[in-house]
Order: sequence, then C-alpha cells, then structure tokens
Amino acid sequence: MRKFTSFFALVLLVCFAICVAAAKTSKPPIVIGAIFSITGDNAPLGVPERDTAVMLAKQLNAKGGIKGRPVKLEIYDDGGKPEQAVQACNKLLARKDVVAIIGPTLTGPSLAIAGMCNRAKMPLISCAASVKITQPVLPYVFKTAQTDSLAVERLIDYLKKHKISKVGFINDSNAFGASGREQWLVASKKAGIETIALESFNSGDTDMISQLTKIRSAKPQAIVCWGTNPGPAIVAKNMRALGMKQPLFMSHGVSNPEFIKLAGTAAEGVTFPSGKIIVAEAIPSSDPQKRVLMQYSADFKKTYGKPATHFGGHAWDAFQLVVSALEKVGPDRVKIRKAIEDTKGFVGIGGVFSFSPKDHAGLTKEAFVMVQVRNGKWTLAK
Amino acid sequence: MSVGLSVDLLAQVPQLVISGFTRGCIYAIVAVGFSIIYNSTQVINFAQGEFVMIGAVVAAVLLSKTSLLVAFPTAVAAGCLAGAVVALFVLLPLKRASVVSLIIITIGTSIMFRGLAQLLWGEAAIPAPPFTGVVVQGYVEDREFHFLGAYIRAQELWVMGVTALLVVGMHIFFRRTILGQAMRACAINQLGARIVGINVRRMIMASFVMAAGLGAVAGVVVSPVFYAKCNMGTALGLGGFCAAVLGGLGNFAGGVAAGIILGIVESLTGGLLWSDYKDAVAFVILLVILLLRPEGVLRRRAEA
Amino acid sequence: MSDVLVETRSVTRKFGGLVAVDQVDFQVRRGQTKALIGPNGAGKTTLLNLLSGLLPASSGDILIRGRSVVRCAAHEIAGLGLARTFQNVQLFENMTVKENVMVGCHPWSRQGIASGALRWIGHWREEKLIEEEAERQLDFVGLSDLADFPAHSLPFGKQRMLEIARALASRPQVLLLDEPASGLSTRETSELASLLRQISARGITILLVDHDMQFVMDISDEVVVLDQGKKIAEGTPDEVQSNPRVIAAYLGVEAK
Amino acid sequence: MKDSERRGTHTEKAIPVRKKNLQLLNILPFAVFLACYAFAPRVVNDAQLTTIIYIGIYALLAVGLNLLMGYAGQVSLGHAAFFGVGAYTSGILTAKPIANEVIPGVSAGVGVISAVAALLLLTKPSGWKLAVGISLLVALGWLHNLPNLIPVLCAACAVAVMGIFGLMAKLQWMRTCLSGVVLTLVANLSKWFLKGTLERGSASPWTGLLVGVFLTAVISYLIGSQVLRLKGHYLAMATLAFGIIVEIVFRQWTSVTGGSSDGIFNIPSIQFFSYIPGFLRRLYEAAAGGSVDLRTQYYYLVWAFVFIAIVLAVNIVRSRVGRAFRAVHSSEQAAASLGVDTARYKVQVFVLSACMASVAGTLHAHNAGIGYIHPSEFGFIVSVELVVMVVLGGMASVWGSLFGAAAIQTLKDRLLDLEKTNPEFWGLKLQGLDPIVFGAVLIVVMIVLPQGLVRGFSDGVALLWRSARRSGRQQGVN
Repeated sequence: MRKFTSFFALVLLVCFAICVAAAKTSKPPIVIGAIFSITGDNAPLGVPERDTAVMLAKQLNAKGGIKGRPVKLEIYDDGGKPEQAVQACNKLLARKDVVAIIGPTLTGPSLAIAGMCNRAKMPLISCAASVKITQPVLPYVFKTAQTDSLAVERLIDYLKKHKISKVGFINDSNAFGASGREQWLVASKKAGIETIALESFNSGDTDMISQLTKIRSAKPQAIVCWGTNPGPAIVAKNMRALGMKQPLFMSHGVSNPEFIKLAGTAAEGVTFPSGKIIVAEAIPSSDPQKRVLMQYSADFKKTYGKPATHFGGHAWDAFQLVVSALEKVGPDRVKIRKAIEDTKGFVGIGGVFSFSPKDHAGLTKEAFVMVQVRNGKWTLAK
Repeated sequence: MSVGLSVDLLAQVPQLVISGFTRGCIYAIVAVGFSIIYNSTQVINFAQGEFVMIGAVVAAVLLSKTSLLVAFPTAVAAGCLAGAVVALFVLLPLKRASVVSLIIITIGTSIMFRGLAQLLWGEAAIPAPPFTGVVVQGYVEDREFHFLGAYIRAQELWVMGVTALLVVGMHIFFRRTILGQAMRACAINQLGARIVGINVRRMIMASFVMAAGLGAVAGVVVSPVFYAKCNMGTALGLGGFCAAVLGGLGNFAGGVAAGIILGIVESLTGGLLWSDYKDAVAFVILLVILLLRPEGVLRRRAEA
Repeated sequence: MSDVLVETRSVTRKFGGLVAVDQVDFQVRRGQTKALIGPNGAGKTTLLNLLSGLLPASSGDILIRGRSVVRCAAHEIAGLGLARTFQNVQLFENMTVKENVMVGCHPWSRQGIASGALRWIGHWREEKLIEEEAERQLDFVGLSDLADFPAHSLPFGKQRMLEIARALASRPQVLLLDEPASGLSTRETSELASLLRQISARGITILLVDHDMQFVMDISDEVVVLDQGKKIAEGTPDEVQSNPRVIAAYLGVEAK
Repeated sequence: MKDSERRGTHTEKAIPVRKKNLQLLNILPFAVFLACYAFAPRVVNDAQLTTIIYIGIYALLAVGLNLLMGYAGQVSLGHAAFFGVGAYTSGILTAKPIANEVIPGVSAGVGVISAVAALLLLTKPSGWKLAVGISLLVALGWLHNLPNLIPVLCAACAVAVMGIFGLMAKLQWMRTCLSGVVLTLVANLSKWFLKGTLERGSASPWTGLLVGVFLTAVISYLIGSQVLRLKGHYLAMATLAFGIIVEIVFRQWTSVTGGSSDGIFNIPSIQFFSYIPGFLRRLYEAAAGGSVDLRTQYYYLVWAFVFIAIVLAVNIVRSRVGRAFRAVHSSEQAAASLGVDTARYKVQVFVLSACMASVAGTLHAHNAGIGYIHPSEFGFIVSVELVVMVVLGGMASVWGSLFGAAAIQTLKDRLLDLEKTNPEFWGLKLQGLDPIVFGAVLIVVMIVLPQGLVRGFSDGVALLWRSARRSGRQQGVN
C-alpha cells in the first residue's frame, strides 16, 4: 500500500506540474505590472495605491492610451509578504509584454524583488520608503515614496525650530515603524536631539498605556510616534487618557483620513511631516505641485468617494513616470529605464522628482510639509 | 535594564496595573471559555480568540449605525452562531479524531474565521464609541476618572464590571441551574452522564455556544477600548490560553485569576522593562509553566 | 546468578488516597510459570505496571535479576530481559504484523539513526537478523502467513498472539502477560495454554494475570492471590484453591 | 494456527502491505523523481522554476515535519522557528556585515546555549538543578563577555564553578565541568569565527549552512528535550509558544536580524556548478543547450537536497529506529515496554526534523536572485502552513509531504492569479483568500480524508483495482 501511495504522490505531482504549465494568458497591448499590499496589516497603504493606479489607467485609456495603444495593468497582491511579492514578480518577469513594474508598497517585498528585477532588466518603481531600496543604486530600481529619512529630517527641522531637544520616541514594530526608528536614531543624534525614551508597540496591540507610561516618566518635551494606523491613533488616545500634555508628533504614516476617524478629538494638535496631497487646498498656488495635487485630489474623490492619501500619491508618481517614459521612448524596458533616470523636474504628488544615475529616489526634503490637525481637519503647521 | 528603574517609573505602577487589569479581564473571559469547552470535550479550542474578534467587530460595525441595545445582542448572537459552527465541525469527527486532528481542525476554523472577517469587514481597525460617553465635536468621547494617580476610562470600568458579572453568572449557572449541573456532570464523567440520560452531544454544543457567547461579550465591551480589528483574535486567544493553563485547565476561578495576573504582568513588563519584547512575556510564562510543572498541570487529568 | 528473577519487597503504589498495591512481597524464580490472581480491583494490573516500569512505585523495592529497578524507566527494565503484553492489546496499529514483531527486537539490536538513514553494512546485517527473528516468532505463534497485513486488521485472538510474539522477539527472560486469555474463545484459550507451555519449555519465566481460573490453574506452577492490593495467599494451585482466605475473598464469590 | 477456514475472515477486506510483485513500485518513485529532476528546467519557464524551487524548500520542511508529526506522532506548531534559525544564521553570516559591538554578545549567547544543551545532554538534571545550572552558565557567559578577562581565566572559572555546582547538586561533576568547557570553547570559537567573518566581509554559504545546522541542532535539542515530555495540547501549545518567541526575537533584535523593516537582503546565491568537474559540466551544458543560469543551478541544488532528504527519510522510516518512531506514535507504553527509549527517540526525531528545517532555511535565504529574508516568513502562519502540507499530503507518508508542499504552493500560486483578476462575489471583493482556503483545506482534509489526499486517493484506486480484478476473475470463471 505504501508503494501505491508513493506512486500516486508522484502522479499527482506531475498533474500539478501540468496544471501550472497549462495556465497561460493572452497578450494585451502595453502591460504595466503592479504589486501592492492590498491585504494584510498594511492594506491601508496598498489599497489607495491600487485604486490610484486603476483610476489613472482608466483615465489614460479614455484619452486613447499611449500613441493609440491602451495600457493594461496587471495588479498582484503581495499581502505584505516578501515571498508572495517574489512569486508575483516572477510571473511578471516571465511575461515578455510587461514593460515595467510599479510597487511593492512595502520595503520588505521591494528589497526582495529589487535584485530580481535588476537582473532581469525590468524597471521597478517601488512605492516603499526605505533608503535601502535605492542605496546602493541598482540601475533598474527606482522609488517614488519619500524616503523616511527625508520625513525624519523635515520633522527634526521643525523640532529644532520649536526648540525641542528631548524627545520620547515610540514606533510600530512593523516595517514602516521599524524603518522610521532606524532613521530617527541616526538623524536625531546628528541634530543633537536626545531620544530619552525609546519604545515600540505591535501592529496588533490594543493599548499602548504601558509604553506611554514609561515614556511619561522620562519627562520628554515632546513625543514622536512612528507608525501606521491604528497604532498611532491609540497612542494619541492613550496619551489623552493619561493626561500627557506634551506635543505629539507623528509620521506620514497617519496622513490618511482614517487617523482622524480613529483618534477622534485626541487627534487635535497632532503634527507630522506629510506629502502635500492632504493639504492640497492650503498649499500656496505658487507651489509647482499645486495644480497636480488639486487635480489628483479631485479625481480620486470623484472616483472613489474618499479623499486621496499620500500613499496613493506614490502610485500616481510611479505610474505617471512610467507613462511619460513610455510616451517618450515606447515599450522598451532598457529605454524606459534610461528615460526615467534622465527625468528631471517631474512634478508629481510626492514632490518634484529629479533622478540621476546616482539618485534613484529623486526627492528632497522639500517634498514634505508639516501638517497639523485642527478642528478635525488637516492644516499646514507653522 | 532593571537598574534603570527610577522612582518616577515606579510611580507609574498604578496606571500600568489598571490598564493591564482591563486586558487581563479579557484574558480571563477567554480562559473561562477555554475551560468550559475543555471540560465538556477535552478539546482545546484554538478558535476561542476569534469569538472575541467576532463580537468586537460586529459590535463596532453596528455601533456606528445603531444603538448599543441592538448592537450588543446581535454581536453576541453572531459569536454564539460561530460557536455552534465550530461545535459542528469538532463534534462531527469527534468520535475517532486524535488530539492532533482536533488541534488542526480548530486551528483551521480559527484561520477561516479570521479570513472571512477580513473579507467581510476589511483589514482596517474599526472605531467604536464607548457605551457611556460625552459628545465632543461630533465624536463620542469617553469619560475619564482619576484614581490613585492613574487615569481610568469609563469603558474600562465597563469591562471590569461585565467581567465580574460574567464570572459570577457562570458560577451561579454551573452550581444552581440544571443545565449547568448537567454540563458539569459531562465534564466529570461523560459515560456516567450519558447513562443518567444527559444528552452529551447537546451539552457539548451548549458549551461551545456558551464559550463563544462569553467571548463575544468580551469582544463587545472591549471594542471601544481597543479598536476592533480582524486580527485581534489570535493574540487575545493565546493570552487566554496561557491564563487557562496557568490557572489549571478546567478551573474557572484559577483561569480568571491567572488571566488578570497575566494582563498585569504583561503591562508591567511593557511599562517597566522592555516594550519590544512585551508580547513574548505570555509565551515565556506559558513555556516555563509547561516545562516546570508538567506533572502539576497534567495531574488533574490523570486523576480525573 | 541467583535463582530469583523477579522480586518485590513491600512494594506499594498509591493513587491519591487509594492504595492500589499495598506492601506486596513475592518472588518469581527462573523457569517458573507464576500467576497473579484476585478479584477485580485487586491491583494486579497495577502491580504488572510497577514491575515493567510504566508506573513508579510509591515505596518499596523491585528487583529484577537482582538489580533494583524502582528508579528505572520502562525501556531500561525491558533491557534487563522483561517483556510484557497488555490487557487491552496495544499493538502498533500503523504497522504490519511483521513490523510489530520487529519492534520487539529492539532490546538486543543496536543500529542507530545514522546507520538506518545511510544504510551502513551493519544495518543490513542486523536487519536480516531482526527479520529472521520476527519470522521465527511469527511462525511460532502461527501468524507467519499474515506477516504483511496491517496489524489492526487481525481478529482479536490473533492480535493477542501477535502481542505475545512481539514480546518474545525481545528475547526476554521473564514474560509478563496481562490477562492473555480475556476475550478469547475456549478453543483459543486452550491453544494459548499449549503455547504458553511451549514458551515455558524454552526456559522463559512467565508471570501472568488472568481471570480464567481453569486456565490459570492449568498452566501455572505457583499462584499469588491479591485482594484489595494486599497479598493474601501464595502457593501451588492446589494449595491456593484450598486456602480458606482465598475462598472467602475470591473463589467463594466466583467459583462455579 | 492451523484452521484454514477461519484464517482471513477479518483480513479479507484488508490489503497486505507488501507483495513481492510490487517491488518495482519501490524504486519507481525514485526513478520518476530523478527523471523529472533532470529534465524539469527544460520544460518550464522562469516563473514556474521559481515556484518549483519554493516547492522544493517547503518539501524539505514538510518531509522533516512529517517524520516528527506523521511518524513519531509529536505535534509541532513552531517548526517555522527552525526554518528561521537556519535562514537567519546563514543570512547574517553571508550578507549582513556583523557589527563589531554585537560579536561578544552573540558569541557568549551561542556559548551559553551550547553549554546548557551540553549540561542537559550529559547529566539530565531536573527542576531546580536545571534552573541553577542555567543561571550559573548565563552568569559565566556574561563574565566571558567582559573584554579585559583572558579566555584562559574564564575557562578555569567556568570549569571550577560548574564542577562545584556538579558536586553540590549531586550531578556527575566531571560532566558538569564539561559543560563549562563547552561554554568557553564554543564562545571563543564563535567569537573568533565572527571576527574572521567580519574581517573577510562574509562567510561562504556552505559555512552558513553548517553553522545554521549546528545552532539549530543545539537549540532544538534544548527545547525538544524539555518540551517533548508534554503530550497532546500541551505539546502543541509549548511548540507554538516557542515558535512565537523566536519570531518576536527575529522582529525585535534589529541589530542582528535586521528587524521587521529591512530584513536581510542581498544574500549571495550558492553557485554549486563550479564545484562540478569541468567535463561533466560541459557535458550537461551541451545537453541543456547552453550555459546553465543561476536559477537553474539553484533548482538543481535545492532538489538535490530534497532528494537526499527523501532518501534519508525513507531509509529511516524503514529501519530499526524508524520502527521505533512509529511505535512511539502508536503506543508509547507498549514501545517503552519493548525497550524503546521513547524520550530519546522523540528528541532524536525532533532534532533531525529541525535540522532539515534549518537546511531548508539556508536554502531559502540564498535563493538565487532573491536572497532576502524577513521575519514574516518564519511566523506562526508559516508553521500552520507546514502542518497543512503534512496533513494534506498524508501523515506518515514521505512522498505525500512532497505532494502536500507542491499542492499548497500551487494553490497559493493559483490564488495569486485569481486575486489579480479582482473577482467579486455577492458584492464582496475576493481578496486575501489564503486564510479561508487554508482553513477550509485543513478542516475538510481532517474530517473527510484524515489519511491525507494521497493515501486516500491511492486507497480508493487500489480498492477499485482489486474489485475490478475480482469481478474480472469471476467473469473468467463464468
């Protein structure tokens, strides 16, 4: 009987192999691959990115596509898992008609596939934040998300301006928060800001009282919380509950309307560096980004009935970069890469991008503005 | 690290104890749920934490639309329904299933519940208004009290109150009502119970529904304190299991005490020592208890 | 070497408040067939479990081949040449009949995991010995033509035989049999009796527990009677049968 | 038993396990396997090859876990931890420049872990003795860490302290001393090794593999020798707790593991074709029609390991020790009464399967062209997935595990494609289906086919075949 078993195991195995081989799809016109974290802990980041990309593709095709050829998006969900991103990336790499890949949403999956894309000469425009994606520069790997370090620097400028030198830092232990913590520790040291308490919480944690209590006892002048929802909202609420009056600073991880919904009145006064998208109206019209921001903001609101977020903006930038390269050089991966690298002064949602062979991130800290919550609304902080 | 414990830090203890107490209450209720099911079926139901999640999520979704009076019973009913579904899946193969397969089946159910909840309600955290709150700028805000240098929210009092009520209720149920005594009989000796005419299958079903209902109640009261999230169940379930083992599986009072202690210890560890490894505390305690006193934990079973 | 193979010295086992085995002393000598009898709950199976190391004794001493084994694990006791069967047959149901007996060869075989995984020469040599021994024992109990069937597919009587073959494969000096005749038909019981005589004739000492008086009296040289954990009598079958205490405690109730 | 009319009344329904004319089927799976192994890269594309590599890595894990769960009957819900230990050890040594300041801590830690394992292995202390022993060793490890103390002094100190402890605790004191020696030796060796690695920049992947296996063996021995005393639910929970603790360490120990933000990236691949004699390589390249790329090479490497693992597993299962494993599964009492040292064998199989997981981890870390590891790949969900693979393929079926791994990976692959098309069902966007599907698979397989798909399927076919043959024979008679 055991021999039967082993024999049939193999028969089934072969059947499966045939199934894998049999599934093939037809060829669409110009295909752009995309990998986002549509499910998992980081879905609040990935979903707006997906929505933005879908919306832009639809708009583009309505206008007649690129030189008459429509664009088709192949969007995979990596669930925030590097391995799943690798699988998705491989599927895209195996197709001859994919001209570039936008995404993944997160640093881990981006790092996991960066080497692969580079080797396969497939332009990859990541929507993740970590510096490590583009440092050292891989010829085919770009990113549009503002690097954490820029956000940190922007925040530190602000702190210095307000003469805050003793800070309690708390971060989400997910990828976003851990990366922020790393950047914070480097940059704050350089700027002479002392981190007198350093704590973390888990994405699944339901209250942060113990961490905040510990921070409170260190008596910082301000508290910086680096994470994505719902953690920061809980931090804000718990701080309120604990009667902590220090100013609360956060990261661009909370620059979505969900944060205000979750934190309620506790969100009042929270200040953070953010892409300009959420304060598009308040941006002075002299700003080169103003027009693009207003346009995207209005389009997104119209299509999905919810305000645009700055994560969606990363996908906007990535998509438009690829499209503008396509318009210039046509569907050729090598030329697209070159075209993106040569892009200068590209006005996007995340900022004004200028790439070079040495800089594949293309942004400066001017991409960030400091935003403050007042009366349940985003406003520019002074 | 402990060298750095300052007087300031120690002054935070009341606050930590209170917030740990709230979490501990949930562990306690989950632990009681584990014990109820364990007593009647000798099964560790890995899906126990998911009942809390179902209660919390359903309540949070409904609370934004309707009043508490509608949301509370609906959420508890949803939890009970989930309990009945698990019972059916565990009951069906119960006769010849080994411990391993029971573990796997309940893990399967747990994963499935989480997946379904994610599909239905999404991944994002869902805020729920507190039971008794004040409306400030369009948001329902919780009342806060000052107590021994610590802040305590009204909702936390709700959690503690409801826990106390449930524990007392359970005690009375198992001592004073016929159904409760029948369930205890099943726990002590299934064959004997069958002989005196107790429908064991029905009792098992009842215990699952009850454990699930308890979990769902916990979920409802806690959803305004924590946010309701589809992945909240695993951590609460595992914490509850630790409490159940610490208190002695099948022992309600022990489970409740252990749950509260565990909640407080976690909170103190996070607050005074290392918040990075706070989540590992429950598991380290569990491992140590299992390893140091396996015979102590197991003896009850050997003699039963 | 001493003539006494198994000896207990006031061995006691308590379960909570219940004293299952109470200060029992007895000896089993080489070559003997000895029976432990007693009414239900007399502590016979508990005593066997104590002897084979499956339960630790609460107090007292157990000597096997002159060595104290109260602190030994079951497998060490088996290594001293003591094999047993179980009241409710405990076969390895996930294996074939032959593999069951091959497990029995464990105490005298030596090849470790590396040898098995890499198939060293020692493995083949020993595997052959094990297989031969298994076939010999299966042949002895008359199961050789069922060797390749899954153990759980055997009828109950044959499962008992298989368990005995498995125990014999360990080349024991003492064989403990826990109710070997329970659940067997009359014919099977008489077959079992003749089998046990053959085993005894091979020089293997047998200690058995059973309820079937005729069977017990038929094959044993000496009988120990337990009642409520205490030894109340010991002697040849005839002596025991005529012992008034035994009749009062046991035979008086159940004798036909 | 001579009565032929009674024989086989029960056994008629049962199928004899071994028949001489089925001997061919013994070798056939290996032959088919090798044939597929050699020619697969020629018929699949790159994406499929990646999937097949992943299948290989998980097959390695599943085969190991099956030895533990299917054959020896011990549940592990923390197996991904060992997968992670292998991956991280190798990843750290080969890709993450080891920071100078963590070296003393890490080496002392490795030393202490090894010494505790040695203490357990040599003296089997229990209760408070173990606790005291561990605390002593931890203290000695810390002492060892002090920069201005010379190793020799530390060694003497360790031996003396452990020796005195051994005498006082009535443990075999010579052996207890030895655990002090192990501490000093391992701590110094690993310090020297880590420093060397730091100077050279990185270690070879093969070193990573070996160190990973060594560490895993030590850790799994430590944990296994304690945890495996537990049974059923308690064992499951203890392994689960262990797995989660390890995952938390991977996430939080950022200075060594890269934490959960970056993980470890740019881990070099293993180029093993360069070890093959030139003419053989050219021969193969001629047959394959060109040079063999990195992925294909890696495919050959991974599946070579899978092949070795399967051969070893099949051999073990059909040996004295393998029978003992299965005996432990079926009845620990009976096994012990037949002289099987159940505790020892349980630990043995635990360590073995952990080591297989560690090898799989190393292979995962060095995966050609990816070279990336992240804590999320070694969490509780992964452990559960491994259990699903074993259950799906069938407990106690080595080839079944291979099938289980293939089935789950293929399923994931299909789900990835399914979700890409953004399907809707009653207004619900079907996304993140993995948990639902895995949960359902677990439940259905456990209830309907507790033997696993392969066994269930083959039993069914065997039954059909036999009844067909019987009816054919009857027709022939008629």
